Amino acid sequence: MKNFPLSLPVLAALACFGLAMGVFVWTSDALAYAGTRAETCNNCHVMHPMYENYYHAAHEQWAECADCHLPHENVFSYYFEKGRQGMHDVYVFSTGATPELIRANEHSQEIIQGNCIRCHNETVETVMMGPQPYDRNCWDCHRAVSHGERGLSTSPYQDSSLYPVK
Amino acid sequence: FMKNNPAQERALLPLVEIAPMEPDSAKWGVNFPSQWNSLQKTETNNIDTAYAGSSAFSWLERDPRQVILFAGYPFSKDYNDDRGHMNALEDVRATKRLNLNDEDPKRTPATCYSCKSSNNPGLWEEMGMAEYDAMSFNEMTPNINNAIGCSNCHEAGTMRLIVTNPALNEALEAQGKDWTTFTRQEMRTVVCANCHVEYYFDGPGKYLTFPWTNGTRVDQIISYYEEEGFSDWTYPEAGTPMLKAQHPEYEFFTAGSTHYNAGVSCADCHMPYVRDGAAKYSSHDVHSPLINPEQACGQCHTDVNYVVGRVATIQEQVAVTKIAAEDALIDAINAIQLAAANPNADAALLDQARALHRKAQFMWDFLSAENSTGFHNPEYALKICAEATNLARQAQMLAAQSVNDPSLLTTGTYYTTP
Amino acid sequence: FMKNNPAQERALLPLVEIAPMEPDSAKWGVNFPSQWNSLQKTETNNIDTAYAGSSAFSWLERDPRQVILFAGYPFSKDYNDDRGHMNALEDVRATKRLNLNDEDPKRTPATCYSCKSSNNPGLWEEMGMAEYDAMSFNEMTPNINNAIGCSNCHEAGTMRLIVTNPALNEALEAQGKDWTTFTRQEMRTVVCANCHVEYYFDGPGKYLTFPWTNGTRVDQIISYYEEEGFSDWTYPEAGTPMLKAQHPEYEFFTAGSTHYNAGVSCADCHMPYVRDGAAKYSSHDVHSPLINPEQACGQCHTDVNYVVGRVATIQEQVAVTKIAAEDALIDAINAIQLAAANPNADAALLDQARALHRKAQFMWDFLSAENSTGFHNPEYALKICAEATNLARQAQMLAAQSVNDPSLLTTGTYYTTP
Ligand code: HEC
Ligand code: HEC
Ligand code: HEC
Ligand code: HEC
Ligand code: HEC
Ligand code: HEC
Ligand code: HEC
Ligand code: HEC
Ligand code: HEC
Ligand code: HEC
Ligand code: HEC
Ligand code: HEC
Ligand code: HEC
Ligand code: HEC
Ligand SMILES: [Ca+2]
Ligand SMILES: [Ca+2]
Repeated sequence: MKNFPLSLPVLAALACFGLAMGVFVWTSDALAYAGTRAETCNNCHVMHPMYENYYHAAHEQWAECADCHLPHENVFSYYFEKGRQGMHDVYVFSTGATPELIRANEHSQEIIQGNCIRCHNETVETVMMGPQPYDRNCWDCHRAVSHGERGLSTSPYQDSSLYPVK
Repeated sequence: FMKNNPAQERALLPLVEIAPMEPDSAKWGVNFPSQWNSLQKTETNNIDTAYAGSSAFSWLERDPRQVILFAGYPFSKDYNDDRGHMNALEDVRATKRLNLNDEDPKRTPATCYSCKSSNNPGLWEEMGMAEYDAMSFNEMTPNINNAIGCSNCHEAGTMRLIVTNPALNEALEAQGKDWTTFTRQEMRTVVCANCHVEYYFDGPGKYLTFPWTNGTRVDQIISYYEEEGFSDWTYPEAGTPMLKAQHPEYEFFTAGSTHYNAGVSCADCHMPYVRDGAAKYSSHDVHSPLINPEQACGQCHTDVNYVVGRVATIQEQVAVTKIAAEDALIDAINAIQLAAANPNADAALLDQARALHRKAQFMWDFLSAENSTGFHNPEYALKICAEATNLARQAQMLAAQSVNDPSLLTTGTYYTTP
Repeated sequence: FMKNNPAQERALLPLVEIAPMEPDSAKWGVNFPSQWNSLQKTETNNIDTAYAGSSAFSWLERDPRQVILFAGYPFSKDYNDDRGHMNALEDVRATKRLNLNDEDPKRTPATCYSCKSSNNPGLWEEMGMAEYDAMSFNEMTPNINNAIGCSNCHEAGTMRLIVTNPALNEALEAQGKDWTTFTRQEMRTVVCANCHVEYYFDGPGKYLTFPWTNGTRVDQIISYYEEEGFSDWTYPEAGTPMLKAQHPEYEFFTAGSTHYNAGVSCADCHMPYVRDGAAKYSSHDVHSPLINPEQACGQCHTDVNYVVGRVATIQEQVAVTKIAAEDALIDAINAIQLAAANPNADAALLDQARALHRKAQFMWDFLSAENSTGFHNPEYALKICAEATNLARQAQMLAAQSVNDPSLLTTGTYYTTP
């Protein structure tokens, strides 16, 4: 392969595709998915309970979803994981295979744990005791920290002011 | 609740208007197909769990001690596990506990339909509960053609949860409670108390009554029955005036259980929200939550395997302790029977023995007839069981004293007598 | 744990180097002032809770039934509630349970110091536990000059949690367990099992032994003692070979409790993290979590009032059921004593009565000596209690049968005898 044959039809096709993508991205606000706003995650209504509970919990003013749910070692792992997770979420959502209970898998638990420590390093330095493996999650104790009183409630009456429980 | 909560406004206007107390659930189902579809599933459910589930397995076969414990009472003939709501009518008509001889003063009254049909709210409204209850089961049968349905729990039109059973209304009133002021979350428990409660038939009119005047704890219910001088039957050859307990889920659960104190309701576990495409609705397919723990428990507990494991641990311990109480009761019954057969028995001591037998067996039954094998309130279950065993042993001892014969003290009679 | 976990690296280098098994906690405290300061607080704590707390109130005064239950054994002379770790030495030296007459074959052995001092790890290393235990309490006293401290739980240098008591190591080995492979979270419970466990002194060398070969459930421990033919004392006038249970918190908590199954450790509740400026550290001020429930329960349970209320509900039910078991035991003891005094008693039946008395009382004691009034494992507590009561009543019945005398069946003797 010495000369890359850029024929006109190919170029035109690429241009059209680029334009189509551009329009798609512009009209659908898809670029938002490259950002970090919590509201973006909430675009999916299946994320709504998490959003509601997050919004009413302690971190609303400090952290976005991505601050906890994406790795922050470097920019590559950040965007790689963002792409991977995003594709997964979209795939599952659009194929209608959304499970009854959405739960963080082990891989994302590791990511979240890393982020807790990233922000709270100073606080937990003494008890983390350096690189010693920490065999439980921060939210085993701080059960309310991310998504409300009892872990993640997906039942509407518990997170909606429309339905006061008592 | 009624007073505090406005009728819900719905995005979709109802397709059809539903008459007040409409007995036919299919009509309501036009407006609410998800709820109606899920309710219909209760008819064919038959998955079993370790200690319960939806098949009508026989308790008398599973635990033959109960044949002895209920001797002389219809429950010794036929006692099955409960099935889904849509089977209520079929099952009440099929049970061998019925006495359909209308000439017999012990004929089964219409009252037995009280918790089995969506026709009831309309009938009670029409004729009043006293009149309803005074009829015989046979006489009532033609009026009853729907199993449990929407009208047992909901007000047509507003769809609010309501107390439909006059006996519940009266029992709450007797305690100075007004259910129309309850919160929505409270109603999600109280609506089950229309039926899942201990009851008795008061007087010759067989008036449906919940024995709650002194409170809903087991000792308060016993004290109520003492005051009323009520008994369900007399134990053959022992002469004990017995009490039968029936499905006191409500009384059990609300007696300071972990979940009740935490504000959890019956509907949270037995009618969890499920998804139908985008919308959520309460599953009306009511059954053991162990069949769908992801939905029933997972909304609150992130580790579903863990909580299901806990249920097993709790139920195992309760089941073992319950059997020990039954063995003690059977020993006591044998002793009392022997003493009663002895003409020289000290009547006062023997009566004391009977009083303890009555109390012990009601306590055991309160726990046993409660359908969660203790899970609804584990500490209460075990505490009651400990007390029932203690009292049963004391009953046995009193029987032996009444005839001055220590040979009545044999234990483990269930295993040794043929 | 040791095998899986690298030694800790710390941001701050230690200020001083600590000798292995250093008994003086103050020296460790130079490096870790927060931990040391909080440990020292255990010396002066004296807030009480409904059923426990940090004052040394007398159980024998609070519940005089126990004077009867421990008759003939030193526990009937002096038995107080436990206090904080820094008092261990003072309290073991002050108790009237000691027998300091070295000529007496029943003299108190050095083994009683095993769980009271940070000198032990060094002494055991130096002389071996067999030699340590063979000495008398008196003889050991000069070697012991520190209460419980860092060296009882930590490895100097790395600060890792370790098993320091050879008896625990041996008991785990007997079950085929290797603590060095445990996770950190497991160690946060196991480190308490150095002391908060049932134990006995094996043979004339008074060798400290945990009776776990068959397992750590109460029936497995009883079966172990049966096999060993061990007994702590003989009940006066009844002749029952008795067993005394002591603080089996570890066995109790790990027997499938809610919290243990959920992966919660002793340290989570009794040594919650507290803040020192920005950083947090484990509070070494170990006491009842009801004194600081905000910290002890609040991170996991956001509604602290609710969980504290639950503890009260659970403890109340356990306390009542426990007293009922004690009453049954006292009735049994009276009956056995009367039967034993009767020369015509059927020896076989009487021995059966004693066997049940032995078992029933150990079960009750297992729950009673466990210091949480059931909270560590409510269902287990109540199940054991129910069984103890049942067995005690059966013991009484057998005693009556052995002399063919129903007058031994009197109940409530605790209330009627002077
Ligand atoms: C403060 C950190 C934090 C923030 C901010 C945060 N989360 Fe989470 N998230 C967590 C933790 C912790 C878990 C629990 C993981 C587990 O249970 O193993 C979790 C779990 C989840 C889960 C899986 C549910 C489950 O039970 O495992 C979803 C979905 C989720 N988060 C979405 C979101 C969304 C959407 C946002 C923003 C609106 C968000 N999170 C913000 C910490 C956070
Ligand atoms: C297109 C709709 C959609 C959007 C937008 C969305 N999610 Fe999800 N998410 C889903 C679905 C569907 C699942 C269930 C996937 C599964 O369980 O396999 C899910 C699962 C998850 C989980 C649990 C599974 C895991 O990976 O651990 C987390 C955490 C999560 N989402 C976080 C987020 C965050 C953070 C955002 C915003 C950056 C977000 N989601 C945006 C649909 C979406
Ligand atoms: C983006 C940074 C960031 C991440 C990631 C993060 N936090 Fe925080 N967190 C904060 C800040 C900022 C505060 C408020 C200031 C403070 O108290 O330190 C806070 C507050 C808290 C508090 C005190 C408030 C409360 O609810 O009691 C806890 C506990 C806590 N975080 C735990 C966690 C845990 C557990 C995680 C991981 C699941 C986590 N944090 C992830 C930044 C973060
Ligand atoms: C915290 C969850 C929870 C709550 C709240 C609850 N239950 Fe249950 N219920 C269970 C569990 C778990 C079982 C045991 C099922 C089994 O053994 O298969 C059960 C069993 C039952 C059964 C027997 C089911 C069968 O399969 O036969 C009935 C009837 C019942 N409950 C009614 C009620 C009523 C009425 C209330 C309210 C007064 C209530 N429950 C509250 C969890 C709950
Ligand atoms: C109108 C009376 C009535 C009401 C109201 C009622 N039940 Fe029932 N329930 C019954 C009867 C009767 C049965 C047994 C039917 C049978 O065995 O045929 C039953 C059976 C059950 C079963 C056993 C199902 C199975 O598959 O084993 C559960 C669980 C149950 N009910 C829970 C509830 C709960 C929760 C509520 C309130 C939301 C409730 N019930 C309200 C009368 C009622
Ligand atoms: C206060 C309401 C109420 C009344 C009155 C009532 N039941 Fe029920 N019945 C229930 C409930 C709730 C269940 C499901 C729980 C259970 O089986 O323990 C049930 C279950 C049953 C079952 C199915 C399970 C079994 O026991 O075999 C039969 C049959 C039955 N009832 C017959 C009767 C008869 C006969 C009468 C009259 C003597 C009667 N019921 C009166 C509420 C009631
Ligand atoms: C055993 C009692 C019972 C029966 C029978 C019953 N319901 Fe319900 N229903 C409930 C409870 C409990 C709720 C939850 C109400 C709440 O959360 O306020 C509910 C909720 C509803 C709702 C509100 C939306 C939702 O799903 O939460 C509708 C609509 C409804 N039921 C329709 C029906 C229809 C139609 C029928 C008959 C086909 C029916 N119900 C039979 C107990 C019952
Ligand atoms: C609406 C919320 C909710 C639902 C639904 C729920 N629980 Fe719970 N559960 C709680 C709360 C609150 C507690 C109290 C402990 C706490 O605060 O963490 C609890 C405690 C428990 C405990 C510990 C109590 C004990 O005695 O060991 C178990 C086990 C448990 N739940 C099992 C279940 C099971 C099984 C189900 C489903 C059948 C269920 N729960 C449904 C809220 C709920
Ligand atoms: C889930 C929390 C929790 C766990 C885990 C726990 N405890 Fe406790 N503990 C309590 C509570 C609550 C009490 C009751 C305190 C009271 O009555 O004042 C208690 C009481 C005690 C007491 C008596 C305290 C006193 O004031 O005298 C001791 C000793 C004790 N626990 C040791 C242990 C040991 C050892 C373990 C592990 C094997 C353990 N605990 C695990 C909560 C816990
Ligand atoms: C070296 C032996 C030893 C170890 C290890 C040990 N304890 Fe203790 N503990 C004792 C003794 C001895 C006492 C009673 C001291 C007294 O009464 O003077 C005690 C008392 C207590 C008390 C009662 C305090 C009070 O104020 O009433 C609690 C709670 C307790 N320990 C919990 C724990 C926990 C949790 C652990 C593990 C993290 C632990 N202990 C480890 C020996 C030990
Ligand atoms: C296996 C460890 C262990 C051994 C061996 C041991 N103890 Fe203890 N001791 C404890 C623990 C743990 C406590 C705190 C829990 C309690 O009091 O129940 C305690 C508490 C005490 C107390 C304070 C509470 C009370 O009972 O008045 C005294 C005094 C005491 N022990 C004396 C002794 C004597 C005397 C011996 C020898 C016969 C002995 N101990 C052997 C672990 C042990
Ligand atoms: C009764 C047992 C016990 C005693 C005595 C004890 N510790 Fe600890 N210590 C623990 C436990 C349990 C932990 C929690 C370890 C973990 O989470 O891995 C701990 C943790 C620590 C840590 C790690 C940081 C932290 O706060 O969690 C340090 C440092 C420490 N202890 C120092 C000391 C010093 C210094 C002493 C003596 C003054 C001492 N300990 C006495 C049981 C004990
Ligand atoms: C064993 C239970 C436990 C675990 C695991 C745990 N924490 Fe905590 N944490 C606590 C307790 C208890 C406090 C409260 C200290 C206080 O308020 O005095 C706390 C306090 C904090 C605070 C300060 C909160 C405030 O109000 O300012 C932060 C931040 C925090 N933890 C983060 C974490 C992180 C990050 C992890 C995981 C590395 C973690 N925790 C793991 C129990 C735990
Ligand atoms: C490290 C986390 C953690 C700590 C610390 C903790 N708990 Fe829990 N607790 C749990 C978990 C997990 C459950 C099981 C139910 C659930 O999943 O919510 C539970 C259940 C309970 C229950 C319901 C069990 C029952 O039998 O009713 C009570 C009550 C309770 N805890 C009280 C306490 C009290 C009191 C404390 C403090 C002394 C405490 N807990 C400390 C995690 C914890
Ligand atoms: Ca059933
Ligand atoms: Ca104490």
